[in-house]
Amino acid sequence: MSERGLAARLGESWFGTNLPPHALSQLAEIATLRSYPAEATVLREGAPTTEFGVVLSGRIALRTLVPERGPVTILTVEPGDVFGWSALVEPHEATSNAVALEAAEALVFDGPALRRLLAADAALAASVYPRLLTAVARRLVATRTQLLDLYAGQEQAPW
Amino acid sequence: MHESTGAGPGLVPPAATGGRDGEVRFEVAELTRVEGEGSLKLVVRDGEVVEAQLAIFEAPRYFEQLVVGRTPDEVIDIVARICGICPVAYQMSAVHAFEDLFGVTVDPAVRVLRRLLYCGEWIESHALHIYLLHAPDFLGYPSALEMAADHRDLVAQGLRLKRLGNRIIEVLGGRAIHPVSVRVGGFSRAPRRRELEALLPDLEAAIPEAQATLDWVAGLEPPDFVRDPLLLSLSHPHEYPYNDGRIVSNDGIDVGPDEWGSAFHEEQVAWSHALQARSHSGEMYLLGPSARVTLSPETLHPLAAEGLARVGMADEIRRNVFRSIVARGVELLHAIAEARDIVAAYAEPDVIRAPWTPRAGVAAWATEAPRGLLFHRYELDGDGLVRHAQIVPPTSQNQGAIERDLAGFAPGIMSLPHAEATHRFEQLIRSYDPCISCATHFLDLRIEEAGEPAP
Amino acid sequence: MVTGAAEARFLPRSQLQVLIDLLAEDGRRVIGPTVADGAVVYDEVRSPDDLPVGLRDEQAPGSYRLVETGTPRVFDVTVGMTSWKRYTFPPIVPLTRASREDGHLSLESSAETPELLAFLGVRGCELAALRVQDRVLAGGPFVDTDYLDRRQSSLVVAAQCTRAAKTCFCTSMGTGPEAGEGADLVLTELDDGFLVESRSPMGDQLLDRLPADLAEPAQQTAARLAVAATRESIGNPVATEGLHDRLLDALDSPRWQEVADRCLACANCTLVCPTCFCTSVTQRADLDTSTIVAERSWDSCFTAGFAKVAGGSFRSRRQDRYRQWLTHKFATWIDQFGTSGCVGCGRCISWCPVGIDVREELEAIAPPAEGLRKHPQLAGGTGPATYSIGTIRSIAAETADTYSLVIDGIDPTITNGTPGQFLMVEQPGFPAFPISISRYGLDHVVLTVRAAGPATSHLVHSEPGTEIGLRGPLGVGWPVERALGRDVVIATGGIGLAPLRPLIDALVSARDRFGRVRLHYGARTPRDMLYTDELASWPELGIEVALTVDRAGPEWLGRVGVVTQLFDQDDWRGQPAVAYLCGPERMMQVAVRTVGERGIPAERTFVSLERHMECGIGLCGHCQMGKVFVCRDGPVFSVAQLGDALNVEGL
Amino acid sequence: MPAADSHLHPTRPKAPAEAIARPRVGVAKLTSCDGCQLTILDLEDHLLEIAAAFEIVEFPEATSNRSSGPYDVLLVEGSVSTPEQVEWITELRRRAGILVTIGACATAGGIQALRNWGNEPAWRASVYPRPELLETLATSTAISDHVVVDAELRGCPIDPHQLLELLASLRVGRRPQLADEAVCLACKRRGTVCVVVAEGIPCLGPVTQTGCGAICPAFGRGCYACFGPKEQANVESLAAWFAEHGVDETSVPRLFAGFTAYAPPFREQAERATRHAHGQKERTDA
Repeated sequence: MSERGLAARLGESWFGTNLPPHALSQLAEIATLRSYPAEATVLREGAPTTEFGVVLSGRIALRTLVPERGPVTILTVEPGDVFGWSALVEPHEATSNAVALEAAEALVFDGPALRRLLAADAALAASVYPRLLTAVARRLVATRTQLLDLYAGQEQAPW
Repeated sequence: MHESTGAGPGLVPPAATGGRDGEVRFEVAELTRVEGEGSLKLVVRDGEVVEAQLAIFEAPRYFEQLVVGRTPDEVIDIVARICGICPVAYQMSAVHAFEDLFGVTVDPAVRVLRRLLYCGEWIESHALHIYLLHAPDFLGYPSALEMAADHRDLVAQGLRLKRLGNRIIEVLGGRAIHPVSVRVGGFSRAPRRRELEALLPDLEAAIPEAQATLDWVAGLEPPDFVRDPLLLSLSHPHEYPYNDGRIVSNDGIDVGPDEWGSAFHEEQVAWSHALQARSHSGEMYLLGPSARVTLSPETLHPLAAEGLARVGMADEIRRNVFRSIVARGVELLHAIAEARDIVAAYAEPDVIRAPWTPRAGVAAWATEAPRGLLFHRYELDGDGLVRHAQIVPPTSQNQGAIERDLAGFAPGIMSLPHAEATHRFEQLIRSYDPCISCATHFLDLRIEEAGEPAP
Repeated sequence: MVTGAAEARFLPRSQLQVLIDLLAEDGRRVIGPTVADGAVVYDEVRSPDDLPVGLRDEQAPGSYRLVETGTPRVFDVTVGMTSWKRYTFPPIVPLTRASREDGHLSLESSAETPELLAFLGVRGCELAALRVQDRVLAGGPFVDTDYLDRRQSSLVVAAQCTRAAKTCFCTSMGTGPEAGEGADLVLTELDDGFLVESRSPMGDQLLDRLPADLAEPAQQTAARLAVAATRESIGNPVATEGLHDRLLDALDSPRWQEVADRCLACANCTLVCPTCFCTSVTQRADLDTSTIVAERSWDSCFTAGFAKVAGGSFRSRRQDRYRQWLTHKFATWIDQFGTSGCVGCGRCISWCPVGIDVREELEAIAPPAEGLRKHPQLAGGTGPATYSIGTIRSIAAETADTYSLVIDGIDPTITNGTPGQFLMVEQPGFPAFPISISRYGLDHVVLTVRAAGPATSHLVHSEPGTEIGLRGPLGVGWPVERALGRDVVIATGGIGLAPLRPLIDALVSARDRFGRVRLHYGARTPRDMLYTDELASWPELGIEVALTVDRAGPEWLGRVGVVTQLFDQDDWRGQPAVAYLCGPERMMQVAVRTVGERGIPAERTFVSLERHMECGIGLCGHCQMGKVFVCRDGPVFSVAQLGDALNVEGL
Repeated sequence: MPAADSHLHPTRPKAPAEAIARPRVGVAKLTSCDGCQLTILDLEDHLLEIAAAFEIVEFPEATSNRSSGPYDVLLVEGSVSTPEQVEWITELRRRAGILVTIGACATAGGIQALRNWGNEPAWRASVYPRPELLETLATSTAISDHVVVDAELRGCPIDPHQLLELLASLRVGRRPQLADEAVCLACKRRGTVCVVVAEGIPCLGPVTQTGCGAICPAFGRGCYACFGPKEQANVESLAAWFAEHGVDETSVPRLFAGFTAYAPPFREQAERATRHAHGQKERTDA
């Protein structure tokens, strides 16, 4: 697929919205379109994160293995959202397993290459990092809400 | 309590306790149908009683210390908590002691109301003991609840009388247990005339029931156990002893209610750390209904005196402790009849609570709890705060006599099967209506562990 | 109220007995100020000697004393601790009597016919208090019949105040010292007797029977001056101008904490208040529980139990309770009833054990601000003691702790209810509780119940065939009509789907009259989802369903995350849409914000709230939230209606 | 259920008790005056009804029948004040389906908890000839400080009506309806003139949990907190008010050093009182 095509698809994604055209094309230059079959492992917790990705279709689950409970899905990454942000953050190790729950398609960026690109181009960095930060912040907020366990049954109901 | 986990009447079989040749041990690991927790231990060797213990495992509560630094009115609230069965008695001994020291003269109506309050406690306590604690022994039931299956009307009557006693306390003091209205100088509130009048119909109705109760208990067959105990109680020329009178005995003791210390002391006996009351000459006295009925028959209410004459057991009451249930019957009738008279004649007092000013000194007084003479002694400082206290409840004074009677009772029943004999010992103790909760504040928790290794 | 035609008369003090006797002749028990335990207590009066003759009350914050004046005057005392509410709205009233005989349940109202009373010496502020309670308990869509009966059985003889206590501020509240509406006779005490005026036909009749001549002009002037002097002596302690708005804008004032440091949350202020009407119902069962009597007794917004909902008390802090009381009394009461809840009698000041002075607190708390909001008008309904009987037909488990009960044999008014309405469910021996209707059938309804407490557990473990008491349908439900021709967004979590299901049914039944309909549903885990079959079949009926869970095992291939994230996946515009939200309060706060960001206006964003609802009709006060009663004005509200209430802690 | 609200009284989250046909009931006691179990016998008008509805398998004060359990319901009176009682209550907890503690001793440590401020050794020595033989704890504490408690009846003694309500609730397996509000509500419903406001008598009603029926003010005296602190009890404020209004400085803390003295937040106040009393005592011994 042409870079223009990739840039266009990136632009349509949630992550890509509001990124200026030149940023989209610069990113598209180092982007690869990758397909994952269902149950493919995308990231392995603790392993180096070599790639940062934006899901275009399908669903990827972020999982942690709790010995006595088995694998627990903490969050699912839906089309438009990102995975492998640790490729851009020290020490570049995956913070959870990522598994494709169904056949999925994603734009992936080679970690070192993306870092070099952003380091070299302050303008590009200035448009990409806030978007990345937003993505991570949204997860933080979601996780907090989950932590509140709002739907848990109440013990001391008055009736 | 810890050992008493088996079914049955809490007996620990002799095998379980072991015993050397020629020795028989009778133990009741936890006495039932008594207030508080105590155990009986009796060791008979070659026909000789070598050990008779009424052991207590109530934990100590340090009441003499709890009242230190407290005001007289606070003390009245606190000492009530020594015993949930006779809180009024503790309030009465305390309040009279303080008023005596402060030179307070209460309104005559207040004096009468205090007799009424005591009537309430006597009715409640005596009905409780006669019907719920003691009668099952005579009729052969583990408790009044089982007894009710065969004698429902009887138990219902007992509960009615008991309720009446509680209602009197509730009207005067707000609640049956730990009433709130007794204050130095009188009461915190005077009952309205109509409140007391409301009791009158039931009091009237209770008199024949109390008479029936007396006739019934007089008909209960006691074990034959006759002796000549020394008896002690308050005595008053004109009124049956409650809050006022001199401490007298059938061997000539006659001292003021504040002078208990001049005739008696508490002493420590060898086999236990329990302090027991003795006269200075070392005599052990028996207190309670039998003593009062024996020492003050002439001041009984005419109806009670008539009842006592009808059953004609004055002498048996004196000599056979198993007849104490009859003495209680007489006093139950007395208390109901006197309560009836007081209520019928009641006029609201002019001064429900006389003013008073604290004074340093010794406040001492004795009144008649349902179980017998209850002596309080307080040292107060200039602010009227307690600096030292001594409380001598009836059971601590009775305990020596109880243990001596256990020894005296033993030979007569040695021949019985062990369990039966043990049961009889328990019944003997029950007939004194011991209040171990009261005794607690001075009795040792751990006699066994403390003293003798198990033989 | 008819005003009597007769002119003012003069009744010599020596003739006061006659007035008392006349009232008694009419078969009325005369209640008036008497002296007991060092205070004025409203109790039976047989002769003027029973009145506080020659006594004056000295009142101050936390203090009340009677002092001798040596005069023969009887009305020199102002208000005592007790108020007339003790007689019109007694502390404890038997409500319902329930009994079960061979499987059949009967629930009867145990209302008693009240005795005829005459209130002697009712003050201006107290007349106002009676008017306020008339409005609250008998002037709304629902009527407390017990109160109404008692009010109609009582005749009122007012006494205008010729003296004020230091705690009085009736002048600020516009309730005294003159006697306003609601009296039959009005007395004004003079040195040697009373000026008597009639204010009603009953008053006219009494006046005619009194040995009282027409009053001299001098006597009328003396009376007028005496009352005017009282007004002077009080002044205007509380600035009521704009107080409503100033208070509601001060919900975050630091003073709440400061007053909470002194407040004991002992509830005395609310119990001595002549207008406070909060109550609780307790069930008194004998040991064999065949017969249970439900009693209604005075409660207070200062107790913890009062604000209980599943998950504990939502007004746990003293400052929240004090704020609830003060803002209700002086502000939101006006929104609810068109009148202030305070009449300026000063009881809450004198009888506060630590002397908290409401006048000072108001001054410290309230700076100026914006305008009023209106609360919605309601349909009529049912009284607090009237139940119908329903039979549990079947019970099906939805999740580990949640069950759906089919109730039939019910009153048609229940099946005619609207989506979002709820029923009060009564089982003898248990507190009645509210449950929203999760589906309407022709002859039955479905209740989806989470076994969260004893009563709910008992219900879900009942045998089919068991009869239960039902009261309702109650409350204001989902305004389906607002969605006509619009896109619909429904966001809910956990058991919150239950009250929304009838709404979805309604949308499905006329699917073509609405735009796109989306259901965003979140649950704790896949196993905690309700109505899983329907969640699967709704898409075929034109409902777009998006699900998410907080956590899941590997078997779950759906979304994991929070409900609000579901919006992100959706490319809809809010302006033409309407939103219906129901779930844990925290979830709804986030959801409200999210749909707001998407442009759905507050007027078209609807939420359903949970509060401790007891009476279900706005008479018990339990579920009050800011300006609304959740049970009567809700449980469904537009976000515009609630304003900030949703985000203020402890409201 | 007050136990649900107070940090003093941890409760085990339980599924609501299923109603049992005729529950096996036991009554036991630790350190106390017997008054609370006597309250059971004081339900004269209901006693036979109770005996029919419940199988009373252990109640030494009333019956010679004994049982070591298990009990469907166990009522325990008294505070934990000896090492043996610590073991014993743990054992009883194991044998009891529903453990209900009854009375101020069991729920707050009782009046004997006044020893908890380090007075115990001195007191023991002053009462006992051979204190070293006496095995007691230095503290008297609530049962809920040692084991999980399912429900509690406050009071010194407990209130008969609350006891009946408890028994009625056990019959159907619901929670007992026990209000955790201030005494003042009952006092006002009763119509009693407030003794604090009208007579300046110090009364602990505003910070004390209801249940007694507001007896004391009705009898012309101040409440002395038999039922312990209510939730959110603002002791500091009330104590400060008393001090500013004529109650002398040493008496204020003594007000709180009563039958629930060891229940926070009364503790802090009571502490001052016991220090004061202790000082008194030393002067006595000197």
